[in-house]
Amino acid sequence: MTMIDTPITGPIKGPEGPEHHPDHHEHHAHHASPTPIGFWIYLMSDCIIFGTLFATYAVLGNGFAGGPGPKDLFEPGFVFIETAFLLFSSITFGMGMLRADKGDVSGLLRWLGITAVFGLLFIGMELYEFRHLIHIGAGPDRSAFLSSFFLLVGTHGLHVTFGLVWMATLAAQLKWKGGLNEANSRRLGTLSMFWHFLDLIWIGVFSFVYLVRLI
Amino acid sequence: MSDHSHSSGSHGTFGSLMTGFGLAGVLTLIPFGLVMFDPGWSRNLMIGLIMGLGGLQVLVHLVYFLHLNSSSEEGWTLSATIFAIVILVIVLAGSLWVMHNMNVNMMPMTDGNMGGVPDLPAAGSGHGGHE
Amino acid sequence: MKTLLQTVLLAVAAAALSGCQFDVLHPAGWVGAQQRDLLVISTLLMLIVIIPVLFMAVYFPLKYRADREDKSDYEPEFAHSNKLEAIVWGGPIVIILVLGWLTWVYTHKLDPYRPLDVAAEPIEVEAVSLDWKWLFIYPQYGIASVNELAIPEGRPVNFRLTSSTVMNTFSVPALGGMIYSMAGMETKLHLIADETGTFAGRSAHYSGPGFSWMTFDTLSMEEGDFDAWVEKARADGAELTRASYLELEKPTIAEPVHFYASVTDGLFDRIRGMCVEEGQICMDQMMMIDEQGGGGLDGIALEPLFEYDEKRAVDGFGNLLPSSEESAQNFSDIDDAYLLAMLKSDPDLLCRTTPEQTNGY
Amino acid sequence: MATELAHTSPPETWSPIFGRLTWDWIPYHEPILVGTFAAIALGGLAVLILMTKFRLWGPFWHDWVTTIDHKKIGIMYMALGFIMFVRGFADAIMMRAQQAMAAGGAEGYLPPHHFDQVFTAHGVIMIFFVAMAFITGIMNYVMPLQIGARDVAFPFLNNFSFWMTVAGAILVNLSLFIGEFARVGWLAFPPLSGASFSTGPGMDYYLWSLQIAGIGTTLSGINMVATILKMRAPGMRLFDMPIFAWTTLCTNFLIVAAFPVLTATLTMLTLDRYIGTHFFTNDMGGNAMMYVNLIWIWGHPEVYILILPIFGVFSEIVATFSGKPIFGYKTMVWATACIMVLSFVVWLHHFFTMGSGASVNAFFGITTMIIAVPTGVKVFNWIFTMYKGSVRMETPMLWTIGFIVTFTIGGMTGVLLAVPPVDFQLHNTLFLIAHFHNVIIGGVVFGVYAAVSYWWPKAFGFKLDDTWMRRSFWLWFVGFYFAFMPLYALGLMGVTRRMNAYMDTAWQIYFIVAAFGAVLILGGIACGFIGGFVSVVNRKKLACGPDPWNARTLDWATQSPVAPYNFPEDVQVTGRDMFWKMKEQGFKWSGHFHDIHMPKGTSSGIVLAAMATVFGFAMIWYMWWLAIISFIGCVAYGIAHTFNYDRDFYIPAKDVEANEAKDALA
Repeated sequence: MTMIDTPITGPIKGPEGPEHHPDHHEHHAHHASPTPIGFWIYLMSDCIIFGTLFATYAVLGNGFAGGPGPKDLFEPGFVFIETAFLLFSSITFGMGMLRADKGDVSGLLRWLGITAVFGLLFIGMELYEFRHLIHIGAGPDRSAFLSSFFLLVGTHGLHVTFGLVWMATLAAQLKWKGGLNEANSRRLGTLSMFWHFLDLIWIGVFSFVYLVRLI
Repeated sequence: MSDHSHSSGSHGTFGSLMTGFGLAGVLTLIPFGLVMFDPGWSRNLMIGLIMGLGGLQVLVHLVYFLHLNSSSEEGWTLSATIFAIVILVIVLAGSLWVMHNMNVNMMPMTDGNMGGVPDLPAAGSGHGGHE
Repeated sequence: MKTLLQTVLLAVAAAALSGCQFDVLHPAGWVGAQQRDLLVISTLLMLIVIIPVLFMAVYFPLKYRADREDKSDYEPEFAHSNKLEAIVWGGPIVIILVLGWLTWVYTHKLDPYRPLDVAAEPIEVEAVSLDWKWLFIYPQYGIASVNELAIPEGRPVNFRLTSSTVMNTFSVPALGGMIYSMAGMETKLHLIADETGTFAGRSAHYSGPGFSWMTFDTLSMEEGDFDAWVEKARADGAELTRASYLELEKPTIAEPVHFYASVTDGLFDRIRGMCVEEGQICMDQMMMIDEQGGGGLDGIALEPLFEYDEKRAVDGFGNLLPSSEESAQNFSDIDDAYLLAMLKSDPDLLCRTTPEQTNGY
Repeated sequence: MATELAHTSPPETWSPIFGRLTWDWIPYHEPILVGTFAAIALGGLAVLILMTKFRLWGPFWHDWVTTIDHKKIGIMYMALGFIMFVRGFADAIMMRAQQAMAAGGAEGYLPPHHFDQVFTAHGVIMIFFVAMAFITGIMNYVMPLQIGARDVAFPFLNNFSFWMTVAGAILVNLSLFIGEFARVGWLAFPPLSGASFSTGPGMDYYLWSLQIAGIGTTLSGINMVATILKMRAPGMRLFDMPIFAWTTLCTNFLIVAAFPVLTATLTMLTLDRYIGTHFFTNDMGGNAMMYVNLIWIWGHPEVYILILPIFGVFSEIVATFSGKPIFGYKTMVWATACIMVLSFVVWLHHFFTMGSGASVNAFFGITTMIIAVPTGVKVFNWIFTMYKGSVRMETPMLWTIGFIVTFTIGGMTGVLLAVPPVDFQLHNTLFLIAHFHNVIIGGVVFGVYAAVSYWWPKAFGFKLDDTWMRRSFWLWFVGFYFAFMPLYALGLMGVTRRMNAYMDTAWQIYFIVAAFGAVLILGGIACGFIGGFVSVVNRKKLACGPDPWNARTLDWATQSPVAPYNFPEDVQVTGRDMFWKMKEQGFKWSGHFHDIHMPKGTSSGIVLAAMATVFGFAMIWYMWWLAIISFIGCVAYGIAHTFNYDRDFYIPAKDVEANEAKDALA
């Protein structure tokens, strides 16, 4: 063990001075906010949920039980438009973040609105596809392939829906609860991560669930 | 380990956003184009291309949209991501390997074809577990 | 307290000495003996580390206790030693290397799927775990028995196993090894009895309310006795047809031993394929269709041909529940669609699955 | 011909309001359950009366239920763990009694329908609501103190995680008196756990309680990882952290990586049961082996999630009571990290006998053995920490020696089971049961007792009664060997687990000895509780200062019991075993205290968890209207919660000063 040659108590870094206002500081003034890394770790664990569903789709994806397979059910053009909507929504969210960096709340809200529209279009298309499949009898109870398809794509859709609810909530908070204050900025940052993450998962979905099975 | 102060530029710039958009767009168009306008290449090549381009696009998203780099949060985001990828690979590859092996051993058809798309009709390729 | 402890200890010692019931340690077959040897070798290998560890774990706290008289050997800063750490990592690594090598060799040698290298002619047994009993079919003799397994001593036994509903594990510890039996799937096991005797067999995987009684006696016999046992089955037994199998399949607990004098050809394959019932498509056929890319949109209506579990639902006490759907009636409705789907597949498949073949083997 | 099936389950009916819940599902004809219910109801009533009489409801609500203080949440986790431990142990005693009786045609006193629920509940409760609650509690209490933090990274989330765990525990216990629990074994393999072969609500209780508790566990994992990464005291590098903080970090990485797999897997099983999907059915392309594969991908890391923090506990204890730093600190850290990663590549060893090929089996067998190396290194390091030390045999140390001996034996039988051909003989036998109790009791349970007796003075300011705690140890230790050595023997006879009755009367004596061991353990548990009670009564006499064990890490630099703000000022960390250095330097707080910024308590956690409980109950009983309302309620309340921006307050510097002065006087 080394000898101790540095003082043990460092400079006191607790909250101090009149300029310190509770609303603008984290619980622990000397630490950077743990939220970004915490949320990132949440995203990683969510990623593993999706990984499990992908693995299930990979293993059970050929269990058609004499029913229809991907080529009978999937339409690449349709998936392409869905993909485009989601990618656009990622870009528009990015535009909103650039506005936020400039402190422009109304610009941010405008871009969030456009993002939400793309998100809703995506969800609408997905619901349409599900309704159609169930209508022709190719619902999740028809075969293991369809079970794993519905679960994987549906879980992604649920995440997007949740993201939309979050976006609406945050928009309300930005408008009426202090604009881009510390808490709202932090939430905007995490929502941005969440939204881009969903686009990232969708890359796996359109490649692995749809395209590869259509060759 | 050094302390990094985060500039407000952690959300990227317009330029980086558009670069990401352009790359992501191209990497989306190619696989869809491959499937919709079949160039008649071999199946394995097509699968490899689609998955490879998908992987590439994941990287594009991580870098340009999620701003993943080795310095954010003292490198912990990157470490956490690598850990998650390792676990994902284990779960995916491990499950496929284990399940393939068990299906080969146990399913009535001896050449179970897990994880991919059915091959061309495997005429008489062993049905039933009789030996 | 002390006398009570002594009594118990004596009882344990007495029980342990009556060694013959330790089936795993005194197996009656080659496979079990090999597994026992491996168990003993591994234990001894590990004891090389374990014994010093146990000794040090008790000796050090006594030797270095705080109230010892001579504390000159107390080194409050001693927390690192390259030499010790090399031993600490090296010792276990060497042992695990040896053990890993043994594992690799023995796992391949004792793979349950691997037929035994014995000159004698093997006896084939098709074992089915039912709710909650075992059915053993002897294809070479055309007989079957329930909850009793007879095998001739010294001849390898090749098991093919499947299950009618839930997972079970076939286990005869005196012979060695166990393996799961699962519906719609087939596992294999190769055992041999080197001694005559009666050995306990059972399901080793919990499978529902009748699980505890899912036992059977394994009778290892001289060749002549075995022939007599076969004759007895032929004389006492009923016929095992698809219809009587479906009767037998219904859940019962503690089913007594009984025999079947004849067995419909290919019954085991149908059990494994979950298609004993009329109008069901077998698993192998289904997998064929799926390998061609499925049955297409027309195949959607074929659903009842593949349904199995719902008709076998049981309640918490093991009673069969009335099934909600009548599949046979649906079957006639979709007969044409079925044929259509089959026609889309290749001719090889078609000739295997004409309606006659689906309805009668 | 065969035995008549005497009983039937209540008929499946459904009404719009009560779903499938009918009077038939209330087990008023089962004397054991009625008796239990009466005892719990009377006990509960007594508690209610006493709390009202002493006006404890207010403090209970403000100081405990709504608290976001990691220390109080940690203590509540421990309380939950001990309550559920009593329940789980009652199940264990029932099983031991049944198996000691039901030999040679005797039926015992538990019919299969009941017995099968008992062993399932025992496993589920002991793993998810006892062991998990204990380790989460210890990590919650100790880790932030060890890294010199004021609280965890997300204090509200911590409160929410706890109450979600409680929600799961409540659902499991409700199944005792309303309906039934699952009869499938603790991992619920389909097809047995599927819609056709597990009808009734038992399996649904299993699924919803684990899902709801699982949310809590995952969030708590994220929380603690973020805490360690971001909240360390100034100057503390990762390699300055105590070993326990390291094991906490690795454990929570494992939680974050493994629990999502459980969530996804149970979701699939839920869908199979509720909407007729075909993930794990026999028919329609489903594959039950996939469930077994996935559940063990979670299940094996889970074992290490339980044991790693306990390794940390023993590392702290052995260093403190040997008067030396832990031997081979870096080796210890790397061994932990190795175990963390390796635990993800061994899962197949739980189903060698399912029929994988020889190469797959051998691969997973060998990876399993490789884990024994870092684990063995840890054992050596503990031993060498005592070597040339000054070992004080206080109770925590007693548990530690008991642990090293017991765990080593359990580790050895574990490696045996990792050899596939040996496992072919011993899989699912009582040998396996003996093995994992050998590591879980010898490891986790001994570790929890050690941790409680070690950190109790920190939490409450007085030591535990030495005599009773020593009694508890010896009864546990001896009881363990009596209870589980016979099971090893039975396993070598090929006796299978989960048997309600058996014909071979030669086995009975072993089961009787095992039951006797269980009674000794019961004595150990009783002594522990008596010890706790006696200590509380004699707390004045047992009172101790902030550092009763002459410990080495920062958690002991605080007051005992720890003030809400943990440390009156930031500690500048300069190396390992920081508190030891501080003592060597004659450290004193500066005395110039400042206002301390703290998060406020909130009732949101318990409200959300209460609604989640209602949602789970409604789903179990198919009360769709209630499920919809409670789900919408959860979402709406969650959103409303985010509109509350008033979440913090300051502890004035003069309060801190007064508090610290009081400590100096005492």
